[in-house]
Amino acid sequence: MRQHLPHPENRLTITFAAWFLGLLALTTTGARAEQPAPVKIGFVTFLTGPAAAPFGIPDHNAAELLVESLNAGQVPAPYAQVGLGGAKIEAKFLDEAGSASDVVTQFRNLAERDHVDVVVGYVSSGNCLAVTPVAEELKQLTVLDICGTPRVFEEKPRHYVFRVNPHATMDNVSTAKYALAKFKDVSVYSGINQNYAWGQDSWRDFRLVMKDLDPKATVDKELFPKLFAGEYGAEISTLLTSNAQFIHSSFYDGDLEAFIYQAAARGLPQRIPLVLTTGESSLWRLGAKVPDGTVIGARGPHTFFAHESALNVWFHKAYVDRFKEQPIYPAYDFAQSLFGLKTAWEKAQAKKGGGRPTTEEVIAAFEGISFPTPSTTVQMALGNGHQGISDTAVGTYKFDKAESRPEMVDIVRYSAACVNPPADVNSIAWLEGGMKGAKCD
Amino acid sequence: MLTAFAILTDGLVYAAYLFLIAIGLTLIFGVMRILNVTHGSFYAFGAYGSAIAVGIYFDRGFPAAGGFLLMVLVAMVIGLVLGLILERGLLRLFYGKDEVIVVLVTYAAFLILEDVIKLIWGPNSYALYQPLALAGTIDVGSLVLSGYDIGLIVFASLLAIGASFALKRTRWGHLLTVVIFDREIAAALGINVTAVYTITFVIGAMLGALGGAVMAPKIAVTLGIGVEVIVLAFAVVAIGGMGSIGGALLGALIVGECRAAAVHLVPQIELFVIYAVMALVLIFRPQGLFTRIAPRKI
Amino acid sequence: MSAILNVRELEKTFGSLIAAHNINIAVPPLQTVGIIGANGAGKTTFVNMITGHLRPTKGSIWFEGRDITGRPSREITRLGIARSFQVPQIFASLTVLENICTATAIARTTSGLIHQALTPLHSSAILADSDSALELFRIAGYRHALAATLPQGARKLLDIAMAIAGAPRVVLLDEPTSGISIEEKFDLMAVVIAALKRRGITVLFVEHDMDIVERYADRVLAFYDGTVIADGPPVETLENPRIQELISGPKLKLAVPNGRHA
Amino acid sequence: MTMVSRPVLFGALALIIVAVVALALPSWLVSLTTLAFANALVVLGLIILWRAGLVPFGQALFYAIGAYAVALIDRYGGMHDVFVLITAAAVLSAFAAFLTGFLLARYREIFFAMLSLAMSMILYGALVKTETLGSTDGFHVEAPTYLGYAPQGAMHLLVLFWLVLAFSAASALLVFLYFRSVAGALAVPVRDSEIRLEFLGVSVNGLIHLNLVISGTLAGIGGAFAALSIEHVDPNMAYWTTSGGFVFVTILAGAGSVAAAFVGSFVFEFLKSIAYDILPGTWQIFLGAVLLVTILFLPEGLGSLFGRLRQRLNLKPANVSS
Repeated sequence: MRQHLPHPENRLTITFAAWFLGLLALTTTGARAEQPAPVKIGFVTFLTGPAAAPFGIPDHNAAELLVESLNAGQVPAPYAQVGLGGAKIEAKFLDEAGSASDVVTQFRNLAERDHVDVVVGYVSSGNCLAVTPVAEELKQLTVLDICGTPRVFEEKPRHYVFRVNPHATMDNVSTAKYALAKFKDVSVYSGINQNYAWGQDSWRDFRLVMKDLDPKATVDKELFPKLFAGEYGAEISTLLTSNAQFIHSSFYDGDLEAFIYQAAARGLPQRIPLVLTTGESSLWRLGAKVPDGTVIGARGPHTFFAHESALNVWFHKAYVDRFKEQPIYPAYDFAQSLFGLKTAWEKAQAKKGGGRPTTEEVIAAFEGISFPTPSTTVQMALGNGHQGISDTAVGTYKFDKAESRPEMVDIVRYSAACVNPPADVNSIAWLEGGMKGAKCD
Repeated sequence: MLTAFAILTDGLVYAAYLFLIAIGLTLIFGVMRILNVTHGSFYAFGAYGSAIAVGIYFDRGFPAAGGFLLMVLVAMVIGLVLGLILERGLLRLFYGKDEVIVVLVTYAAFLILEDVIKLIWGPNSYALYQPLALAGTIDVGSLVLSGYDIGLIVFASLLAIGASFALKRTRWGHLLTVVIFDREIAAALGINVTAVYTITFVIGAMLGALGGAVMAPKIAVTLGIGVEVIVLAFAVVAIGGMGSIGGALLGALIVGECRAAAVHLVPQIELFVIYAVMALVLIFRPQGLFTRIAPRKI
Repeated sequence: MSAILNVRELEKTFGSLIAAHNINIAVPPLQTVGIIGANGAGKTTFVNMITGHLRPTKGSIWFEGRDITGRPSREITRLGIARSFQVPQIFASLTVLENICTATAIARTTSGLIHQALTPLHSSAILADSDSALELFRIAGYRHALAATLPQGARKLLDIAMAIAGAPRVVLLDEPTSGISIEEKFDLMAVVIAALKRRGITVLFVEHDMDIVERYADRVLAFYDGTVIADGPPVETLENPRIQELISGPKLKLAVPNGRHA
Repeated sequence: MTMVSRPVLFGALALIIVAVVALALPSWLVSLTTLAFANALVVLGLIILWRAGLVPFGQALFYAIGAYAVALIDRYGGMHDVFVLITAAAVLSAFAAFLTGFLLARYREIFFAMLSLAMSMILYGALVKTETLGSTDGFHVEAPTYLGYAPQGAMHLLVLFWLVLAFSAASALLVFLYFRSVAGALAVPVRDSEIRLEFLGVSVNGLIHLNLVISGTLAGIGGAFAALSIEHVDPNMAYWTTSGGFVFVTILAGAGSVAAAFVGSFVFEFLKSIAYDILPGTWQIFLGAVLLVTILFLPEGLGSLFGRLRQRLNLKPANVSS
């Protein structure tokens, strides 16, 4: 586990390795002798607390891996160029744990004490909402990473803030569509979601979509256990006594696993199938505990759902080789964020015919671009080109006993235009309005 | 009818959990007047320890019964080590200081231990799934109860009985009761209060770790599980009456049943039902339900 | 009638226990009343009821012609009845001067908290009053000592000095000499009684030491089992064989140093 | 007289220096200090209670009320003037403290702590439940105007900082004077003997109620400034860990002096940002260690340090210039 901790000495070795390989690459390719100044990037994610395991660590691993590989120019096309446009990436990691005031203070320090060129990160929607206005105030180029709330770009247009990863709306649109297709003529369903913004929003979105697509379906039980409650006996009894045809949940990691253990032990998922909008992140640890037939989403076409590509093969292999564990969607999310930034940076650089692009030039290049990622292709379509959308996929879980590894069957893909609101529409309004303008095929 | 039964059993299961995390806290408070925040760390260490040790044990395919014993054993060892280190190495330095200062000391220790956990076991989460499967289930109508949960209830009850027996019937228990009643008198009677403190703290630590150890099979053992436990245990202890084992039991039952009822009937209030109960109890019986205020001597 | 303190059919019961029963007393101004009785005879209960610490179950208490039955102690204090305690109630973490200054300052800001919040603690007037109080009780020597470090005698004196900072007309002393060695007792009482006489305060004091009572009391109330069984001049009251049997015991017993309440 | 005027003089001097120096400071440090001083107001309130032997584990209740008052009026009330916002926050938190005071003032020691904890957690639960306010995500607080003047960019940080500084100075002075008033001086006696106070004619519960209202108001103002400084509010501001943080800083600062609250709060924020910077994965060890060391070697808190300094200055006034 130790290498997960960004101890100073580790960061040192990483940078040394990077330099060495970088120089090697340069001499072999016989590129220009003098080094362009490195690009300083501040990476913020959960390094401590309950959110570290599910998000922070895969996030941080992907960052470590990609920064090192990019600096060494080892990433396959179209990202073969060293660092960002030939300039090495100099990474600085910060913990996202703490109150909003801590997070905002740390953001200011990154921008003005450490003078980073870009800030990439943030898992918690609350933190994304908190730093965005500060980023605008400080004119600090910022790429939000995992947080899902649509509010960031729907409350007002942003100039300095981007989010490559699609927001949470499409997760529930796609899973709802999938559930309706899978469980024929659904009339009753229940939901259990964590009692905080993420869980509340997920459940609201899911219900709105259900209302649009299956007006006769009614909600039986809707439960909101405390975040990180750990003990779900009462909730499981309630659900056991429910006559729902399936149970929606946006639980993740710790809470999801605790819920699955306790529910499975009491035969709940065997009786009523679960629809887990972000279940993918826990499958590798849960293995056979998750009963076959559970509906799984991954907040985008990641891991099981990723499109085949050289980039994906490389990323998956490099990650597993290095960390001896499977990359889960937060790792893919981070890769998308960084590749988006790299694309924009290098586009801007090319546009001005070489030389380091200014923040404004990067922003101009970033807006509206589309680019390949290990999982799929992302299009910066929403929020005046600041919010990415992509297709997504949902599947049904099946544990391969022979290989003793999780696998996904009956995968259904949904095009970006089908599960995301049109550019100028607020996502809740879109759901309430019956998802007008959705282009499904 | 079924719902009523469900509420009852769920309440009991939750109460068992609450009692397990509260008993150590209330014991330490009763004897040492320390509101011990590191109790959360004991819980976490117990959970990690049992998740790993017992996990390995079951992976080796050893007999099930031994696994459950191992849980308790792990808790004992962790409690012993952590308890001794903290009491002898740290708290000892702060005896006689303001109660709140000592709370802050344990808070500081808790912060440190949070990261120590991370340094020892890393940031990834662990799972101990075998016991739940081994314990099987009991069907009551459409309601399926986990054998492990029933086990928890029994275990907690035994612990409660054992504790009250130990306090009322054993010599050691009498010593404790004296110390709880009045430290000065205890010292005057020639009781070695320092020793009593050390032993009490270690036992409290063991109980805290035990709570974590037996909960480990039900939860994903991950960073920060201690934080949740602290306030929950505080609430239970405050409701029951600081420093009273019976109080902890009563508090656990009340909170457990209230929460279960809330989840089944009005899920909206589940989030703060515990604190509402706590506030009400404190308002009408500030000393908690089980303890009597010592009459003011003038 | 001219009694400053008037108690009628006072009764106090705790559940089935009768702590005070049918107590009738009238205390004229400037009298010094000694209250005797074995432990649990109801002396402190009586004091607590007069000073509002306990609510009587029945009966009434009149002070300067005003019915003060069941009023809260702070109100009764403001009206002019002060008290000291068997265990001195002083502010241990302040110096003696600060103790007396606090008491004086409170006495000078009777119109309540807001007034007290707007009045600075340290004023020359308060200091002057405090100093004279310390002189009066002969503890000026301890002026800057922490109250916690005071010997028992000085504690008792400080307790009483603070009690009368508000210039009361009546003061009740609960065992002023308890925990004081025989030798010191008389000096202490001498100081106290002199000071209180000087301030023109009516005194009721609870006391186990019959010599003290005999020396300083103008009148003796003998409590037994919650009721007053004797009320009269010290000498004859203490000679009364029934009193000796029930309370004081035969004279010679008094020679035995430090009493049963040590 | 000198015992009052000298600290006040030092305070005023320090104030002016800080206000001027701010012009030269990088803006991250300015905003860090703004936040630190906002929290220092809460700590100041805790010191008032601390002197009477009371430690609330739920002071975040008033902190959050102040913060949400500002945020809500700013967002839905259509009023953006900083003085309106702060006044509203102060009044509301004072009122909340007045109401809860009727209960809290009756309790002491751990029961007081736990009851205040319960109350703050109930507010937390309520805020988490209000999805219209973004639940745990909270929401953005627009930059306020200052009597019609709307500063831009870095200037807006400075102006807010100066305002916080002014409020801090005013509160510090008032609390300083309060400590020297009769009522203020009664805090320590409350700890020593409530009985004696009652029998001197003082209503101890009334006194504690007054202290609760004062500290609650300070916490509300602190929360209001914190909201304006981080431009965001969320229910976490009412969570028990937030209250714990304030107690943490109070210990660090020490109840010894008024200025301690501000120095302590600044040191805490600064240490924290250093800890985050150099030990991203293990900053809690650092904070925990700092707290332990403080309690162990500075039981009276940082305040005691410059208490000694002040003595030295009094001994050798020549040092003042150096």
